[in-house]
Amino acid sequence: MIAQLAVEIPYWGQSLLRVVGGLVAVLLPAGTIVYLFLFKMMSFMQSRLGPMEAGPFGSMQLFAEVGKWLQKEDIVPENADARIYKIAPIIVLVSTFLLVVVIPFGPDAWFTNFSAGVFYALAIGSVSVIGILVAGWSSANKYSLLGGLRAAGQLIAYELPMVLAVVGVVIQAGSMNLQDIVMAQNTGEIFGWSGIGFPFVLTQFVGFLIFMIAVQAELTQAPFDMPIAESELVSGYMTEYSGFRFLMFFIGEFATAGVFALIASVLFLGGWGIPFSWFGWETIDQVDNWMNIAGPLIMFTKMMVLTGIIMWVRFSYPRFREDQLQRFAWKVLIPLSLANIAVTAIVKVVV
Amino acid sequence: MPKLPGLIKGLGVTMGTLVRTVKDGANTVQYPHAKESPPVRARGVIALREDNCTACMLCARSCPDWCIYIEAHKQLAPPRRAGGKPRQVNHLDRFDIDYALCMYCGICVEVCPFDALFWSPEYEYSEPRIADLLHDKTKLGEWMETVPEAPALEVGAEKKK
Amino acid sequence: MTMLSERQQLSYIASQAADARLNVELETEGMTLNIGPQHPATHGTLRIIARLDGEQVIWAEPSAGYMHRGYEKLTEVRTFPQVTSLINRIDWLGSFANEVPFILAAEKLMEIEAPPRAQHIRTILFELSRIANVGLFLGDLGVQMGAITPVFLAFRDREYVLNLIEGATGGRFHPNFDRIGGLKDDLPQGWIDETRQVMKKLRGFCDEIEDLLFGNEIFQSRTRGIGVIPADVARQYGLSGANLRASGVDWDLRRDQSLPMAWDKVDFKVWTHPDGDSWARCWVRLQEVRESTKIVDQLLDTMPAGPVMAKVPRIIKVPEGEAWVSTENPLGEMGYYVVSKGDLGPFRVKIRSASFNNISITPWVLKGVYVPDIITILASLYFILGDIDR
Amino acid sequence: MGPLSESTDTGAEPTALASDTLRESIVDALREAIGDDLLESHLIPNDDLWIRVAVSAWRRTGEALREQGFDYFCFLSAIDWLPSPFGRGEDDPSAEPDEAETESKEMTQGYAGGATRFQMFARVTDLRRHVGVTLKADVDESMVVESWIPVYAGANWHERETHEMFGIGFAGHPDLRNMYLPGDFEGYPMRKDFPLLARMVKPWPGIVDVEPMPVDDDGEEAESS
Repeated sequence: MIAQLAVEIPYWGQSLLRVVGGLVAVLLPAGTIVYLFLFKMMSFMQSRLGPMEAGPFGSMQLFAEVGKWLQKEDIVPENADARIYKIAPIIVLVSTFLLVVVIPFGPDAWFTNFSAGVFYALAIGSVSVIGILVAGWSSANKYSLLGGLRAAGQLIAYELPMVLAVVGVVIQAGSMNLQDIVMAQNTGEIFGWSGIGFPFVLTQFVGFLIFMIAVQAELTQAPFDMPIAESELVSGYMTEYSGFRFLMFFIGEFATAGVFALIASVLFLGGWGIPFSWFGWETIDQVDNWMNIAGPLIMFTKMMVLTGIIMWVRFSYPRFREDQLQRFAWKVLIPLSLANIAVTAIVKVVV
Repeated sequence: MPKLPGLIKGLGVTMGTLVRTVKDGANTVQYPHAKESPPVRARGVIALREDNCTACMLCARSCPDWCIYIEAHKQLAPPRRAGGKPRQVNHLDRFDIDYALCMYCGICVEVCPFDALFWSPEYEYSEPRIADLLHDKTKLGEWMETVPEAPALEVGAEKKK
Repeated sequence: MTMLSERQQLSYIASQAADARLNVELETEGMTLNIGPQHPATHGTLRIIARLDGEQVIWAEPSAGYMHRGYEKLTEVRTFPQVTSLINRIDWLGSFANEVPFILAAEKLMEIEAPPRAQHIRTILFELSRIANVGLFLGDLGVQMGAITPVFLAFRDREYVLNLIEGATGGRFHPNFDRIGGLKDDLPQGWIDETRQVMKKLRGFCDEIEDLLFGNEIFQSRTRGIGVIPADVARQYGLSGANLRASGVDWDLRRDQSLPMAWDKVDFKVWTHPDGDSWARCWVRLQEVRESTKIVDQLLDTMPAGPVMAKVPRIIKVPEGEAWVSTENPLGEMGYYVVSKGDLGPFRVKIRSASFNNISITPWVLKGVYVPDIITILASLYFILGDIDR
Repeated sequence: MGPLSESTDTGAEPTALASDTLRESIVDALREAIGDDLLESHLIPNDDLWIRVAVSAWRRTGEALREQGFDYFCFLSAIDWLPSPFGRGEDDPSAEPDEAETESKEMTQGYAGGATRFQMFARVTDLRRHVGVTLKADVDESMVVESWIPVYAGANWHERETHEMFGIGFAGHPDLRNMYLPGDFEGYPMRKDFPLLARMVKPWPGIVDVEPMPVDDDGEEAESS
């Protein structure tokens, strides 16, 4: 994104821009998700209005909440492993920031352009497990411990179907670079017709479903929220956290939801692009500069749709039991995604 | 017709509620701005008509929580008819109801033989200090304004004597 | 115990094995988990001490008493009319239903009977409090399993019922409307029509909950085959209400005893379920709410005219004697054993509350289940803390 | 999910409500089973049945009744027949003690008689014949009764509660811990001679508190009113 700008920006300026961009890319979706879905959609689904007092239609509620959390005391339990206890939420939040790094938002609007971007994203996505596990362990609370262990078991079980679901996309696109995957979808054509490009959700629908289920589990949203499980484990690994450390977990939860939705939209819905045939573009160099502005907005829209679905499911379903979830992951999702890979590979070779 | 999976139906219910809330408004009331009006019979707060009270102590005696405190002294009131003898009446010195103790059973209102106690549906009298929940006879008297008329009865009810 | 289900046997074996591992082989420490007294799933202050091996319960023991208010003792220092305002608060979600058996017992001792119209209204309010109570259970069930929406729907629709109860009695939660010999007052005008409409809404609510929760495959997989209580165990522990009927025992005090109430004048079905698991208990309750709305509708159609109060002396002294009256309350069989010595107040009142017996089975039924199942089983047994501790 | 039924009806026909002949036959059958340990029975027509048994036969009675179909355990508790020395705590100290009340302060037992201050009472029900029976037994000085747990497992908590509230021991009960009260609580709250402090710490507000009219100064009194 920097190279295209008319003015030459020194390195520190570029870094600053990246940091600000990263903060915006993580916090803006998180805030919007919390307000739009957690505050408003959930309330409306339950026949109530949600926060209405702070700002017009309660839109400033989130800032009030953040202010409240920042004021609260940062409590560390007496028997807790204090240093690790304090680091844990940072690990969770940092993993979210690291995740956003590889996501392309436009033809030139990216933070880094890894050639193995998919690989990196999936690897970093599981770093938060460590944060959650140590949070559960170091809290010196039995509920937290159970929650942390559940989270570890669950997140590991769902890494695999997620990775396998993505493999189908990678095979089809022929690249692990996210930018290439976006290009492949937007320049592709369906039986010679390129009106809507070729979003992989059409051919990889099974993969998409599995990916979304795995994301749901990865984010510990209902019906896979056993690590938190308010009614059983009293918020699981977060039980003992308060103040701004709780806030970090909270932001982490919803920011990660947004980031995973971004990844899903990149992998399956054509990412920042709109079908290039509309404008007669064929390669990435031909794409107009304004897509660097429009691209993030398009991404944002797609992300909102996907997180909307994630939240909708969350507000409607009861939760599984831990063993049922493991069974579901290992007996249903993994075989299914393996079959998906096989079919994709065969079709790829044959066609 | 094939049965829809329950998972889809569940999503339908929540989405249906969302649409209904957007269209018809929520079922909740935004409390300080809008208020629900409680039914006429609602037992909110007890009002006292001081003139009717004879300090007969029936309410205080029948209160299960012992939350009514009455003190009175005897004095002479002007005669009912001109030229009659002055009557001796109990003049109320103190009539307190401790709402921190009261359990809103309504027995006192019921036993009162002189129609001095009434239920009012008023409910907004919470206090930051528990001691302020002790309402004295002036405060109880002020509630009289909020006492509604008794509602008409349903078909088939026996007329009140 | 006889007649263990397969699952019970398996989990028993597993718990034995866990014990053995604990003690001999690996010397892994089991973990004692205190669920409660402050815990979102115990809606109140029930504490459950569970010995865990991993997530499996080796044994569990509920510890009640955090809310003991000593009602049996308190009734001894109160007069008969004062007692009703106390016992309202035993099962606070279905409070009108608490008053009825006590008043019936007192009436039995005094050998008076409420006029037909009073019996009718009593039965209607009784069923309304059942709907208010069990309706909330249906929503709460979801929250115990992580579904947050049903509970709001339940609160929404329970509000209509509470408004009805408040409109008639003046008290949302603690009506204190029953009097020895009848009722405090007649219904206000327009109440019957309103009730009909609310019953329609409530049936809609039942359908909604069925779609949202009962039809959900996740919910079914969480409840089916979990916490199975065979019929003879259920009887031994004195389980009652829907818990008993879900074990296949066809027993409903509304139908199976003669009381001066209006249930014998209506046509209703007593739902039972042969499985005895959590699902069965929840399902039976759902059907019961539907059945209750129908009972109320029928009673509204046949409301007799007349007084609502029999002739009773102004100062109530109950003659010497003993009486036992129990009714099919929302939570199960609730009964009062009233001993009177001819005084203003009762000499001794034994309160047989449903939840006390229903929860006493938990050490038996929780053995070998997983931690999340503790919550679902407790939720499906359905208790109100005030009803356990009294 | 497994092969579980969708719903349903056990299809049992509602049986007729219990009659007095049935209740009489229950007494006879029980007398056959436990013999002379059945001390007394009391029947109120179309209402209920009380049976008092010897305390030594407490468990045998349970077993016998269970065999006869009374397998639904309703409740178990005790009663203290001592008249309360405290009353309702609503006494006017200035008032004269009521003649009738002091006279009635004699211990009388209820239905089916009895001789001791403490009596056990329990209720079991036959769900098929739709009849219940209230059992009673005098508790002797040893204050120990056989536990019903082997007969009705549900008696466990009820016996704990009874132990806690009345101080009656149960032989064979595995765990007579307190249910409600702290472990080191002294006294048995449901006994009649256990005072209810809430009614003692505060004077009854129902005591008539009307100052008499000052008699000595009539003129002034009239003026003020």
